Amino acid sequence: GQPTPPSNGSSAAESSSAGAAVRPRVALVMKSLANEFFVTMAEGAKQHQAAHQSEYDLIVNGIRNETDITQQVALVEQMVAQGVQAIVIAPADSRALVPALRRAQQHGVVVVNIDNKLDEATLADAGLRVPFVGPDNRAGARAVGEVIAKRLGRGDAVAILEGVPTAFNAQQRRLGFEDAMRAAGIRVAAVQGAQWEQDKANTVSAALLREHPDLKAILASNDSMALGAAAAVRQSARAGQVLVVGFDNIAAVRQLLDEGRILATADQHGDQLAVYGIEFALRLLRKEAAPEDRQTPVDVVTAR
Amino acid sequence: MTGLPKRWRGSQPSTSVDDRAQQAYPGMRGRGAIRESTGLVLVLVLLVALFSVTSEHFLSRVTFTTLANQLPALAVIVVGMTLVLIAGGIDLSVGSVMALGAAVLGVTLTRWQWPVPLALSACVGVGVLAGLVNGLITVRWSIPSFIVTLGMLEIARGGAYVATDSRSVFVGSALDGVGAPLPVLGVSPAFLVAALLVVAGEVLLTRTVFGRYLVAIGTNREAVRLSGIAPAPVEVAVFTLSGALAGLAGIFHVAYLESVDPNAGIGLELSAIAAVVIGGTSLMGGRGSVVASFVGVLIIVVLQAGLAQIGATEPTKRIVTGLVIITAVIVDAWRRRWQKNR
Amino acid sequence: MTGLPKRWRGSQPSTSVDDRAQQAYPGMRGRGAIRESTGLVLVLVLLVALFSVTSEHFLSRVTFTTLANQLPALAVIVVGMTLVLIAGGIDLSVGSVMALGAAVLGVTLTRWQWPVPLALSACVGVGVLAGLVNGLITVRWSIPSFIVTLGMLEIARGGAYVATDSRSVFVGSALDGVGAPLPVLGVSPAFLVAALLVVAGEVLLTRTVFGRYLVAIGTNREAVRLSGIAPAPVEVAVFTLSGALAGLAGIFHVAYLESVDPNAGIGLELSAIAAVVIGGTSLMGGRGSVVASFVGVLIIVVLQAGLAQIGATEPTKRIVTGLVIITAVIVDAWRRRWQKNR
Amino acid sequence: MWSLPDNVVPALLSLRGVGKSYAVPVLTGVDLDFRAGEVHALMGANGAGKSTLVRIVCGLTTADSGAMTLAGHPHAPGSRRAAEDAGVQVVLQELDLIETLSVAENLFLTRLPHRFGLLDRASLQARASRALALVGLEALDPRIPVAALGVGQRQLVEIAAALARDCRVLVLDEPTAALTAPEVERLFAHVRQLRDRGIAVLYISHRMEEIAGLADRVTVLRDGRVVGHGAVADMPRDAIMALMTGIAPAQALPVEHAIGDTAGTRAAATGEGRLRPGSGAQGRSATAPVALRVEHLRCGTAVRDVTFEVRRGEILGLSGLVGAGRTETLRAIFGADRPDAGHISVADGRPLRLRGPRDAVRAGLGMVPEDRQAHALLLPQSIRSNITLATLRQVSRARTWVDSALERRTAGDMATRLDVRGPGLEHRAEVLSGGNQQKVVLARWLLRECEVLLVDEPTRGIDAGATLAIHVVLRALAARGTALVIVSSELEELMALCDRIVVLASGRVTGSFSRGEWTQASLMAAAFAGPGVTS
Ligand SMILES: Nc1ncnc2c1ncn2[C@@H]1O[C@H](COP(=O)(O)OP(=O)(O)OP(=O)(O)O)[C@@H](O)[C@H]1O
Ligand SMILES: Nc1ncnc2c1ncn2[C@@H]1O[C@H](COP(=O)(O)OP(=O)(O)OP(=O)(O)O)[C@@H](O)[C@H]1O
Ligand SMILES: O[C@@H]1[C@H](O)[C@H](O)CO[C@H]1O
Ligand SMILES: [Mg+2]
Ligand SMILES: [Mg+2]
Repeated sequence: GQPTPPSNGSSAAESSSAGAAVRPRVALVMKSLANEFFVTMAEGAKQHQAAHQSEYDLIVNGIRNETDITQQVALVEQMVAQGVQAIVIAPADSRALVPALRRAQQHGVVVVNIDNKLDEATLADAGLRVPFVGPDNRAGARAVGEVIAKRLGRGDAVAILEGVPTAFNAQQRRLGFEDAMRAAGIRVAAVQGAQWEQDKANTVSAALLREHPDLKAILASNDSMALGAAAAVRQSARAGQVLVVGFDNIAAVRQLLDEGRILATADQHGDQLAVYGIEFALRLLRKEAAPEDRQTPVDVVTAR
Repeated sequence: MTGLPKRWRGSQPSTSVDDRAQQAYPGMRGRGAIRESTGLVLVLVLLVALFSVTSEHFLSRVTFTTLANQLPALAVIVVGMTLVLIAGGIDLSVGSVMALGAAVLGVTLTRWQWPVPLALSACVGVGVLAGLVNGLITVRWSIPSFIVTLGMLEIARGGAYVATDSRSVFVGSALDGVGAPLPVLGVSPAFLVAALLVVAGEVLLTRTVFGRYLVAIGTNREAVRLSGIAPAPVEVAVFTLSGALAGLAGIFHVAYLESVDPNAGIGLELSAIAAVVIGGTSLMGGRGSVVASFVGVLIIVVLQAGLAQIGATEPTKRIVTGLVIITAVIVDAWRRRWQKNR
Repeated sequence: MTGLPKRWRGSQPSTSVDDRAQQAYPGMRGRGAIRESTGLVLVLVLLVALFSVTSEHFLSRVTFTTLANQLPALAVIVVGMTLVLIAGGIDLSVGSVMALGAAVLGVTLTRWQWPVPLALSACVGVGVLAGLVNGLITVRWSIPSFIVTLGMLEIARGGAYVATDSRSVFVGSALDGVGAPLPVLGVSPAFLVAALLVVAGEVLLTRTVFGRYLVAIGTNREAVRLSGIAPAPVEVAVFTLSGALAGLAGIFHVAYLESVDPNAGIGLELSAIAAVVIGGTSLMGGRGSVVASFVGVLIIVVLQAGLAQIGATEPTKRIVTGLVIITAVIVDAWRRRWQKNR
Repeated sequence: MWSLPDNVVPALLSLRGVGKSYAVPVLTGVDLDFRAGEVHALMGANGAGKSTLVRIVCGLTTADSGAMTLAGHPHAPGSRRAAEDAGVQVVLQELDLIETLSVAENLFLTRLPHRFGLLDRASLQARASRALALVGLEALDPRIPVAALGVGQRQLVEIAAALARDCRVLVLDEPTAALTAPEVERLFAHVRQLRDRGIAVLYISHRMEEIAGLADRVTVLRDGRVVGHGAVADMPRDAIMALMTGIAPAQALPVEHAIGDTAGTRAAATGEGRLRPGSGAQGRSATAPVALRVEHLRCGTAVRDVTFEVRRGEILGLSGLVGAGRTETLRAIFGADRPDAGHISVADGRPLRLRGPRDAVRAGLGMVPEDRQAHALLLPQSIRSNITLATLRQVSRARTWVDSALERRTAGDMATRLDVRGPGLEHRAEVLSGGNQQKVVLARWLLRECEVLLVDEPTRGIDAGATLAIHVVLRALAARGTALVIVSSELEELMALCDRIVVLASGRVTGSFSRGEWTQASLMAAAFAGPGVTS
């Protein structure tokens, strides 16, 4: 339908009877809804919609696990079949989602990319432009890494736990950590993947601790993995001697931060991330904005 | 008759077997298999009805063509899985083999610039190879196919990572001839091929010597062996077939995604086995139907799509999916009993 | 179990009468089961040797105590899985039920501030309940336990998400009495309990009436029924036991990680079944050993730890894991044959 | 009414108007009385309903109509357990032991001795040894799994299980089908003891001579109805035969009437066919070319040194005691087990290299195994597909596409020729009575037209009429030039059927006799001979 003219919520609420027909429907497509980060994101979006009921309808969906790209593509297609006006997506893979999103654009659906940036080259190949609304993961990770660097000396050894390697933000965080370490002259003794998951991170961290008795810190690319690493540190009987950092600032790490078992994490304001994306999509629908990338804030969080 | 002393009077002259040859035997003749799965079809219809009520946009041509274009990969894998299970085996490697096939397809197409037909053959070829290895090891050392194919699950996944360097590969429109919807029909050639293969699978199972051997082996392998039929080649063949179909699924998958995802098909084996078992095929072998498995696929796919369309939360999705899977099988069991008692 | 009609009697790959006489008979005589698994122990020793060579830090007390403290959850789940498989069933829900138990534990401990013993009972209680439902549905409608427990896999996972609001819950040191390593030994009480349960499971299987009924039902359910023993209560009991052990695994998991992860145990059912099958338990029921399954667990855990320790890349990990799983079973098959031909 | 005079002694177990139907009526208005201290034989052709009656009595199925009383109280057991508690013990026709459990555990499955839930192994073993001694298996280690036992030993274990328990009524459904003479004699001695202790024994067998030797009273069933009843002395063999088949002796046809048209059944009515000399091809077979030659065959521990040859058109019997290695010899020849040493050659003298039964079948061999349910039948599949299993390619177009019309016709013809009785070609093989299942397996191999057919216990559990029918079939096969090797635990059967009998003991040949040379005594002597003795 025709996008409604710009309004600041109150006026649209009055024309709700007619509004039902013209109220745009926005689909939020995320990664694993089993990950706290996205649960927070979904809640932020739902609250926003509740406060702006007259402006848009919201359908929230996620996939079963971080790597089920097929299901995410299927979700995009179903949302197009549904006839939504906009899709706000946190892609599970930076390349594989591009064709489905192109098809969506071809159907006139407005697409906004949040959280994990789509691959520039692939977008160019497919000949489409998708605005990215999200943080600079590399900078965020570098900032977290710098907290660690201050506590360590030159030549100390650290290990990095990587997320799903096909995700752009996973790659960026790894690079950010490496930047910080290089700058401080700290040695990265090992980089291993743990798929963003707590269990895997635990097994891998336990092994790293055994293999590298000189390890001074573990830099986890998200907090789920940081939790797994912290447990491994405790079990290794080197508690207090090995520092851990994470990324996301989920509720579960707060106490660990206070106890000093996790030194720092990055808050990328997950609850607002989708909201930024949705607001941007609505503005695009109303033709108020041009499809450009928008950077959102990341803040380092340490013990209170 | 009445003149005879009582003790001489038999009941009905007992009939010899062939007099009653007309009685139906499930799954062997005609559309038996399809008639058998009416309970499942009922569940499917109920699901569609339910989602049509809860979401105003569900009951539309677009929804169904979208679904049709999503399911070919799962559908062909399920054809192979049905046959393997009927023969008393199991193939856990299908998801990984699909990913490996897809990876090979992606690499040969984009990096090595092979012509499309050659790349497609390589993809299926990899599936054939994986299936052959599954079959040969299973048969040669008579170890459970569960273990062999679990090993292959890991190995093929590793292979897919190696081939793609653990990165997704963008393929573009090279395979649009397979995956893009056809103008008037709205469904893709992949769907048509998958539908054809479901029918072919059912024909293979019920009308060919090979299919009958599969059923026989799954029922009593030793009896088959002692009848002078070597079960091993049949078993190797069915694993190879399953591998080939997983490779084909790789093509469909790439055509659909326009890119290669080395993580594709994780956990697909469970969905496939679930579809087959919902369709009434026995995990112990000896009994089953390809068409009924396909109905199982439809139930799973419609359920997923419907839940996404109404925007159900993740916990709701999980719980509803669980309940529907169990209910479908209970309804089917009821229907069979009801039909038997008529 | 029910509804997984036991393959007809001929199904056991029947060798000559003579071969059959030679087959060692696990579980009737002495430490038969343990002697049976020497092939596997060999594989385990080889693995340890290999990793000791490739990594200078592998062969150390620390490695073994950390491994010992990682495995209790998997080990107790495997005890239940072994018994269920021997009885001819399967339990796919263990991973999710573990997560659900953990979720309940986390919520009752942190949000509702229940005393620890009560929270622990709630965790196991949830497992018992899930297992009971699995058993009752399987038996009541005689539908395959594969389907019922697959449904439960989804439902319990959904439940875990609901209970935790899909968030990890940090529990802290409340369960250190379970999970923290003991001063001198270096291993946690959880490990000791798990080890005890493995032994208890083997005793249950080989020395109790219940265990013998499990074997009998898994071998020939119909014959058991004909002999006047009702299989249903035994089956319900074994599923309930498996659920209870999954609940217990939830405790171990939380105690070890000090936090509740609603995603815990995804795919755990496959690892558990793999360990059991590596240990030589038949997926068709009727044959198996809890101790051998535990050796299977050790193989899997050592392999994972060793690969991580040498810093293997993900593809390498996958491929090596696959090869080791297959090789372990082949070696075991060889050993049996070799022993037989002596 | 025939049943009235029996009321002198009150019945322990009575059936009144018992009826049962599956697809068709299987039992109709059966009235029967079993008295304490009597062995009551139940006779009837395959499929007459004997086992169904047994299942009703022991609580495995319920009758559709009628009632039973046990010692004056209503007897309506809801399960086998209930029947056992009421004092009814039964040995079922089909072997139903749990292969993975030990002999001891099988013997006492429903009452395993335990203390606080833990098995009392010592007491279990002691009791098991005592039970096994009852059937002459005192040498058997009760701790070995049943999977290690042969059919004969399994049968004995099942009998031991029933004998070891106290009961008022003992039901034996074809307990001797897999046993040889010495075991049968031991069993009978025990049954007589039980009878003298006042137990009512219901005994089912197709072996006429056993009935005469053991039973006090005979009831004949035909098509689910009681058609005759009386003291065994008043029921001569001919009369029983006539009752079973429903054909008066005068109507009988000559025995040798080709394979088809239920000749055997009719021949049975004459009661004579059984004792007629063997194949008409006797003269020919002595000079006919050798069809199968076995030299110094060794396989496992059961077959140590076996040498013999069979000519085209010859019927060779393999005799011996349970465990002598007859079954294993057949399996080794057929490639079912891999022989350790020895030579096997067929018609043209070429040595056979068998990698498995498929090679054997390609070389013109066929084998009807001893345990039909475990090793031959696809129980849940149709009778039709069971019959055509070995010849599926021959009823297919281009050896690939099964021609279902042709398949049905082929299977139907063969079923008619062998007079397979049951609900219909498309029904599951498992609903057939034991004898008819055996015919289905034979039908499979008849279709295959082998040059050498190995038959293990061809008539185990088959009624007298069908036995004759099968004998006629086997003779006709021989007459057409097929070489037959037959293993049977019934000497009488071998003596009636064979041109030559080779006796095995402990896996070695201990005697070889041509027709006319043998006597029952000489065959038994060879069977008991120690290894190495040859005649
Ligand atoms: N579950 C069943 N369903 C259908 N028909 C059955 C079933 N059980 C038995 N029958 C039929 O009932 C008839 C009687 O079978 P039963 O086993 O009682 O015969 P029997 O007298 O014991 O024969 P045999 O001497 O061969 O053992 C047979 O025709 C058989 O096919
Ligand atoms: N004590 C024992 N322990 C293990 N196996 C035994 C034992 N006694 C006998 N057997 C096996 O069981 C077989 C006996 O089989 P079964 O009872 O079927 O005899 P059968 O088949 O009638 O005789 P045959 O072997 O002559 O055909 C023996 O050949 C042997 O292989
Ligand atoms: O940014 C998010 C979070 O860090 C999450 O933990 C994993 O997926 C990423 O995309
Ligand atoms: Mg019978
Ligand atoms: Mg024998």
